Amino acid sequence: MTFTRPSFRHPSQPTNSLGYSRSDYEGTISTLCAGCGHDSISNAIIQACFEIPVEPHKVVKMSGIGCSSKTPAYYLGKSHGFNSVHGRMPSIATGANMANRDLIYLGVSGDGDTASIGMGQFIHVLRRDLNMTYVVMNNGCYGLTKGQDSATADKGSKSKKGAPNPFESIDLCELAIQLGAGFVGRGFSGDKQQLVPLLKAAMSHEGIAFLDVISPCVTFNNTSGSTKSYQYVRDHIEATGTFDFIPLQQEILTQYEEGTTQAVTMHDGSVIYLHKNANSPDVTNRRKSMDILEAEKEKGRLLTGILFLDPESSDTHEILATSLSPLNTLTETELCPGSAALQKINERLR
Amino acid sequence: MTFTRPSFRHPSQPTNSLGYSRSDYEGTISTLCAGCGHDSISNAIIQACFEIPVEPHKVVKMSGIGCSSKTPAYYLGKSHGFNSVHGRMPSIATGANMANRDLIYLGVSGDGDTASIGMGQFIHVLRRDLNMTYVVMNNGCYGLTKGQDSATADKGSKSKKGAPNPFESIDLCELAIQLGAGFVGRGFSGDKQQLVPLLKAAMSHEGIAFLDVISPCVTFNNTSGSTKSYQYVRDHIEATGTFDFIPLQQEILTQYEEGTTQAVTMHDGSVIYLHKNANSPDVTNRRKSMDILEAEKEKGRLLTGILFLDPESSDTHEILATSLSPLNTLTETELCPGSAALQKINERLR
Amino acid sequence: MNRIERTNDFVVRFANVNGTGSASANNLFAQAIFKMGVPVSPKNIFPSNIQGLPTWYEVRINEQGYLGRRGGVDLTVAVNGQTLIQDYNEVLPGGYFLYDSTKKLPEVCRRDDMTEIGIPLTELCNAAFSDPRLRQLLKNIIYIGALSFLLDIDFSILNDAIRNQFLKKPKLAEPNLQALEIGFTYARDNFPETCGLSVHKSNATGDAILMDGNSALGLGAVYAGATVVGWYPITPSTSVIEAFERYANLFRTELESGRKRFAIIQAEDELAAIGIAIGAAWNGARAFTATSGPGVSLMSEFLGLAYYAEIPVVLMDVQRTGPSTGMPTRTQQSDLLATAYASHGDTKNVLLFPCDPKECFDLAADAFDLAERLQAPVIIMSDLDLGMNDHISAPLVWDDTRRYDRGKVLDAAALESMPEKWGRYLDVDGDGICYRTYPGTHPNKGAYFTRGTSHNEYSAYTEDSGLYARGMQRLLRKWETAKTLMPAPHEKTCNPDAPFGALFFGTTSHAAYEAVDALAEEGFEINTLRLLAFPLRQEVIDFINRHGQVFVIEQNRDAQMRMLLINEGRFVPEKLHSVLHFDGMPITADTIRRQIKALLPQLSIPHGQKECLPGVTP
Amino acid sequence: MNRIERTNDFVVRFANVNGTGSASANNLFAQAIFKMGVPVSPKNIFPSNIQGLPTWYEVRINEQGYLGRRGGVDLTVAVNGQTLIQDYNEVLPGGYFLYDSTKKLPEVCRRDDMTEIGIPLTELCNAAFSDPRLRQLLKNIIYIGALSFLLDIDFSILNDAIRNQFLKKPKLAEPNLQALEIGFTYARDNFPETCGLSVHKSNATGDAILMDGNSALGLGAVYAGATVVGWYPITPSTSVIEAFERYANLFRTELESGRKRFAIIQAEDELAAIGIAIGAAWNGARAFTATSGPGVSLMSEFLGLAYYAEIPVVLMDVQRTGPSTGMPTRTQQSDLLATAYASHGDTKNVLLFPCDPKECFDLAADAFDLAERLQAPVIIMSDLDLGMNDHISAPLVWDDTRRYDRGKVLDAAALESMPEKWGRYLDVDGDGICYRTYPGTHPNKGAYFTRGTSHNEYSAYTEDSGLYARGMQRLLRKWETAKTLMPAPHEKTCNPDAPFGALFFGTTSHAAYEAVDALAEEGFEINTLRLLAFPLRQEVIDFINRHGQVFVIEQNRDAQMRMLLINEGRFVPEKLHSVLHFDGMPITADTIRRQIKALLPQLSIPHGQKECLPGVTP
Ligand SMILES: Cc1ncc(C[n+]2csc(CCOP(=O)(O)OP(=O)(O)O)c2C)c(N)n1
Ligand SMILES: Cc1ncc(C[n+]2csc(CCOP(=O)(O)OP(=O)(O)O)c2C)c(N)n1
Ligand code: SF4
Ligand code: SF4
Ligand SMILES: [Mg+2]
Ligand SMILES: [Mg+2]
Repeated sequence: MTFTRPSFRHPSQPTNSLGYSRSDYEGTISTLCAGCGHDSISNAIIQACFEIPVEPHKVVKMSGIGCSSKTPAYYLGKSHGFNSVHGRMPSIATGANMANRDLIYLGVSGDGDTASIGMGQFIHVLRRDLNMTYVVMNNGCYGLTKGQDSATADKGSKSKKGAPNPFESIDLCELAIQLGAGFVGRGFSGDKQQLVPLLKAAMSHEGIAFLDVISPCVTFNNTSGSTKSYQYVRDHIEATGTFDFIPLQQEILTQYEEGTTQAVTMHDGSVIYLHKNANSPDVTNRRKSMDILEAEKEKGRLLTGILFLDPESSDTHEILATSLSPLNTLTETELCPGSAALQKINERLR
Repeated sequence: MTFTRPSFRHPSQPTNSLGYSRSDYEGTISTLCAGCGHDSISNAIIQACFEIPVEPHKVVKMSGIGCSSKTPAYYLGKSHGFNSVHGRMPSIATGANMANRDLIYLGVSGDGDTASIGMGQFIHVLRRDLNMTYVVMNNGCYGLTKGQDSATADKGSKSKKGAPNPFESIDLCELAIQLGAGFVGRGFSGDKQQLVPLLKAAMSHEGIAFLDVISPCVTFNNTSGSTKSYQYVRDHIEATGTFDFIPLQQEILTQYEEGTTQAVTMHDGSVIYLHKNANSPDVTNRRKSMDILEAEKEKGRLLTGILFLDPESSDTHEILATSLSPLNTLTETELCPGSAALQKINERLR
Repeated sequence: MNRIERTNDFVVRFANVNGTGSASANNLFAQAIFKMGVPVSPKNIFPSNIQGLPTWYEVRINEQGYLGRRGGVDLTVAVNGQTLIQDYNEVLPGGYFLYDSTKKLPEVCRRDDMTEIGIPLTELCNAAFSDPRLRQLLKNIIYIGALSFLLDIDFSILNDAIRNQFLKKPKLAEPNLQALEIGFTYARDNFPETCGLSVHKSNATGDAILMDGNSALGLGAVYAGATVVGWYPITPSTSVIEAFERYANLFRTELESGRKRFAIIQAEDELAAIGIAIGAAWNGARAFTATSGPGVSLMSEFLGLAYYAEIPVVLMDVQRTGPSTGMPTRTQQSDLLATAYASHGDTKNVLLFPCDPKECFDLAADAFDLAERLQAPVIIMSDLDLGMNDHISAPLVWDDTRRYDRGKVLDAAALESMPEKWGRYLDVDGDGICYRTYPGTHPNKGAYFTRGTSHNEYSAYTEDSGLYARGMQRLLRKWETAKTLMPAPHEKTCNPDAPFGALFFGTTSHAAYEAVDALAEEGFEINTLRLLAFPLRQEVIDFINRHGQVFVIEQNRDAQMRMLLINEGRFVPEKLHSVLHFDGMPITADTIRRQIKALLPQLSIPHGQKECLPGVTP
Repeated sequence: MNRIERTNDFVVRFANVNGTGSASANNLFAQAIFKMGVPVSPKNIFPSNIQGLPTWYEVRINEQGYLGRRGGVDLTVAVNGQTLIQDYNEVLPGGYFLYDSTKKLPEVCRRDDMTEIGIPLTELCNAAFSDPRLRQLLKNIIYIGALSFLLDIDFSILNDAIRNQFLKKPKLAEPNLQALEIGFTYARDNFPETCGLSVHKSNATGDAILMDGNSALGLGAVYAGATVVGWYPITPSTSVIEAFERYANLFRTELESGRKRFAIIQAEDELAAIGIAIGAAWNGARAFTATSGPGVSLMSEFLGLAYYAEIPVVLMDVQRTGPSTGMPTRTQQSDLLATAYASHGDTKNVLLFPCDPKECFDLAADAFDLAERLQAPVIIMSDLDLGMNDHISAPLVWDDTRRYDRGKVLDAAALESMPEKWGRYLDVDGDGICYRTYPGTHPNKGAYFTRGTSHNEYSAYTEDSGLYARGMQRLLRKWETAKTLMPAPHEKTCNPDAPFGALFFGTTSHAAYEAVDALAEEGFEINTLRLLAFPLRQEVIDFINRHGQVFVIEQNRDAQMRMLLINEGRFVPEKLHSVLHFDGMPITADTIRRQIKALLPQLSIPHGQKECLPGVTP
């Protein structure tokens, strides 16, 4: 059954190749604090989905619990969403994805939601290489419960609550690379220029694509002592290199010079052009990617951009060799063995 | 109050410097399968505790659920033990340790218990650097529930159940190093020569000491296709280098040649001598340790021995600056502010 | 000595060491009896370890078809040195004790009220076979051979069974057949006329099948069209998933591509397992998980989400002995409260109680229909006894005209043609059940944001007290609807005027029916109701109201079903009398009979009904 | 227009936007009333977000000391544009509506049955102050100043309170004082004789304190000697831990070293949080955790372990509105089943129900004694209303001669002198409570292996049915002992012959007492019992048995307490009548009164007691 494309209710608004305008990717009004980094990420998601472009209703939004996990209400109002329980988004995403491999899965979570209560599910959704984009809106604190340190808070960094955090911080990107995620990137809510293409590239990756997006909490963790504040991130940010993401449908207009640009073709045929300069690390080698992250950390720099990329990665459906038809479309005919088969089973049990 | 040392019920048995014989470190008879690697680890624990030596009743044994987690009943019968619930040993250990910093905490777990259901607790007990020795008896499968693949089963490896494991395996040692554990080692249940000193060194480390001990499950995962079988491990094992562990009380008898031996002094004053040969990697550098692990893996080798060692690490009590007196010894006098203080509080609330 | 002499009505117990291959030999024994047409009920009593500990296999043979545990042993086959003395002492007076006489019985074993049958199993075995691995296995086959003679079991059935078993490796069949023969011959030559127990061919089993409950649950889920499974290994539920996988591989592998029409995810823990099932169910696949005690506790938060966000997830709880890790390889019916009212806050879940493999199959299929119809979690309450033991059962039946009831789901066309704005939680029909949509259905209609937070009828977040309360009240309305959809209880009326009723469910039923029959023979008439579901259908309420006194028979310490009954049915507690058994072994008819008889004298019988009860002085 | 004219008995509601600093201004208001000796009961009604959404602060002022929510608003201070119209409409006829008249009221706001008091807050504020951050805060202070005039609140008290607040930064006090003045002056100049509500000095508060329940719980734990805390942030329980930390830092920092005599671990989740508490309690420290709804669900497996392995852990459950994530910033009493019977298998836990800060303090202290005496989890059931709002309460009292009851613990000397073999689970005293030891106590005595698996009296693993069952029965014996140790309920007898009783607990109590008083004035005499603990003491059973009909008043949908009562007390369900309220707002006296009155006509009064009930026709 086909349906009419959305009518152009805002004739002045530009539309993408699917005929949707940007507002078709918006959600309800945010109830987050004014200036919260999460809102910028929501905007980047809207922009990325508009630009790729995806059909809004083909996206499934999922989240856990937290300020960050509320955001799916603020983008993609035409998509189904699932705001689950704290730290358990990955399992919901796994089930949803198993039920219908044809939709696009976009999960968002917080650093508390992922690095503390959700650590087990996070690691295991990576391990099973679920075909989804997993975004952590990382503010180094528990926003919704009023600012406690999270496990990604840097050692010694100070939130509004005061005392410097005495515990080592967990680098989710490094963890993800080590555990074999095929696409790992880091962005900054304040850098839309980089974030939108990062999101687009992540969403085109088959298998798990993990994005750690530093997202300052203006209410509880934007102090001068915080390493997750706007100021700190702006002062310490460093990119692995710039890149262009060219979706499959799009014509490649620019010619890149050999040697300075590495083209990585994704499963779906889209291409990521990694532009290299003298210092650009190779982001398609796992061991190097991990080491570079560590090296930059030692220098006190926060590395962003695509941190690791393995276009060869698989996904859970391939690993399990499930049917190419979405499982939720199968009916009695395909699923039920019927009474004759049951008779035979009875026979064998007599 | 002092008590008499254990009487020499077995006059023929040699005793250690505390006057205990080896049998004082034994437990009840094992109910594991004959030949199970876990039993060898139990024996190594008995040997290590006898040799260090520790007072048996000063050790607290903890575990989760699984064949591996049953073992605390089979060693150190004079020690208190806590067989908790599946995957949650680290939290029990944390609480117990907080209550009494003066005892020695030895936790054992299985690869299912740690790398699946217990992943969150595992990572967070590392992060808080609890002063304990954490041993995973790693057989790549769920022994007690009859042989399902665990998350440490190598990709492609085959248990008795049949099909090759399609998922990436998790390397707990690499994870531990990345997350900042101060002592990380790997042993093999079949190599007591290496395992006993590893355990001794781990137990002398202040803060978390993690040991991944490959421990074949003879019943479900000792097949020719398994990378956790006796045969496979024997064929692929590689050590970072040999070392001697010299407890504080012990006189240093050997002289080591400069350059070939690196002496690492632990918090408690004991010393680990790392013997180097041409290929020995430096195990006191985190980045290198991680990279070497990856490199050996690429070569198809299983690296054992001390994989990483940071004698400078802290522990949870130091991080929290808790009293040097065990908290469980404090009484009303030290704990209860009394009625006068309460009067003042009342005043302030009027 | 009064030798027990019985045909088709006795209990044999095998005492083995686990991990020695005894299971398949003992299974062969039970199968053979079943194939002779005699009802048989084997119970595997195994330790929570893998190898080297005592394990028992208790087989009740009963032509009348009483399938509950009977209690007491008429013939023990003792091949475990660790428990030899205990096994020796537990044989009933007049019974038989078959042991490996390669080693002499210990001194303390000196009973003269039963018959010892010493067969030198090890000796015979070692003499005939040289491969040590084979020896261990074949020793078990030798005693089966001996039993064949002692109990008159049709030797050809055993022969055929072994041939069948090794159809693909006929070479391996040979030594097994030889071992059978050795046992048979030895017994014939040395113990003629020794054993008063015997099995005679019968057709009491009719067209019944012999199957374990977990296989039936797994198969039921295949027939029900379940496609997504999240699970985590735990005894005794693991084999539900194994069965699902086995049957799904068989029936759901695409011919050409070899691809699977199902996805089984071994999760990292139970929280993830049910999360996976919930995510899939939300996205329009039929999905389930299976677990046992500790897993139920861990799933409780997610069950609350599924209740409140109204997601049709199916959970199979194969109960074991609690609390905590408890006795993982023993049975109990003690997760009723933990499931019925799972999670914090006000929650209520549908429970289904199968009592045999056919019901496992049927209720598994029904569970998915009910869950989708009710948009709510549905929990099948099996237990270790039902799940992991073979049970005689009516054959499985599937009606090929049956269609899955996917409940109130709007497709694109329906959305397109809706005049009003659709609301996920709008109670359009007044039955408390609303219309849902699957993700991706329509480009601009029917999307909503599912949440465990308080929501209005359009699934938008609200903190409005009134809206919240209205939603909670609607869920109560749905609960009322659920009552009407539950499978009906099975009632047996012994005497319509009898003042006594007995209510039970699940695996307690077999022993309960037997006890009630026995009591009837003693003159105590009791009508019975076998409950199949919670919440309670009107028939259940009527049954209890109709009887002056009702025995509630269950396998837990705290009378959990009685609590559910009182709370949901608002009965006078005094009239509900608990018959409880909770030691981890399946309940026996005798336990029930004795407890009821002990209760009877204290019960005041409503006026005018006393005459039904000979010999009872109220 | 009938202007409401009242002294020391009215309700003021502030409508603000959260995150704008209104909380401290509104708090100043409540404090001032309290300092005038007039009982005050503020309720913060806040959204589950951080900034920018509507929040209300409702203050009931009542000289008689009725502290429950009353319902209805006499004076609204409306400074939130988003809810202005709603706020406008909700003022009671005859009431007052103070708003920021910088902007005109919308057209739809045209009531003539109440008094509008327009004060140009923004204008006044902007005129006086230039710092934009300060402006936002001081706008709130301006309306407090205005209220001071309108309600006759002692200006000096407000002045002093502000001075006190800024003791360390007197510079900051200045603009605040100025803002107060501005408001006061404006109201005086423009609205003389406008407001019929007023506060008069009183000494109705006596020596009472004003405190929130969570602070009292935290302080109680400090006094009780708790040293180890595992926790995970969750509203509304987080401030229990914050309070514990604040007080512990104050009282438990070693002078010289600066080291702490406590350890607080912010865990990775609730499973770890309670695991930490259990590990510490097992190792001889007093330990606890605090959580709310979802956390309770997640802790359920570990609670089962603590029940079965008998570990004295204290859990503080500050309940919020369920199910699932529900309404995290609303109150409810709906975790009773989830806690009382937490976890799979047969389990029962002790619950304590504080109703005010003093009881929070006392029961927190008692909880540790009880847990260690009973070697069992003890769960304190508070709720958001009690925990996060300030309440008037009797002052806190500590008896310096009180010694911690550490329960049955054997030290080295005791172990040394024991004649028999010690067994961890031997019921030496017959009360179901056994003797335990801490790790490291003695070189060769008293060690044991704690486990959640079935165990014998010596804590060795067993699968013996009899041993298992015996252990479970002993736990029931312990449960009987627990009943005798529970804090006694509070009974108020209105008329010893009255056929009606009311039973309630926790925060429901204030409204219940008020409702009962009101009903008494109408001639319906109801005796009351305020429950403090589960399991039920004999007094509770007697109370219910003594009354023909008992109203069970609770704040949940499913009548969870009623279920506990019936199950544990075995009462006739018909005599227990539920009065339920579950919309997330604290229950009001009026709700209770109306529900009881609606029930009364249907109740059959036991013969001979009818005369107590004027006007009721049964
Ligand atoms: C099981 C459970 N525990 C605790 C909470 C309370 N809680 C809500 S949000 C949150 C943390 C959020 O932190 P993060 O994930 O970093 O999100 P942020 O608000 O910082 O975006 C917590 C602990 C909960 N809702 N559920
Ligand atoms: C909550 C919970 N889930 C599942 C189980 C069942 N279970 C017992 S042991 C085990 C796995 C053990 O595997 P591992 O930790 O690797 O130990 P091994 O037996 O291999 O030594 C599982 C899943 C349980 N006891 N509790
Ligand atoms: S509290 Fe922090 S994370 Fe939450 S909405 Fe406000 S700024 Fe964002
Ligand atoms: S099953 Fe495997 S892990 Fe368990 S005891 Fe046997 S050999 Fe060891
Ligand atoms: Mg955060
Ligand atoms: Mg294992």
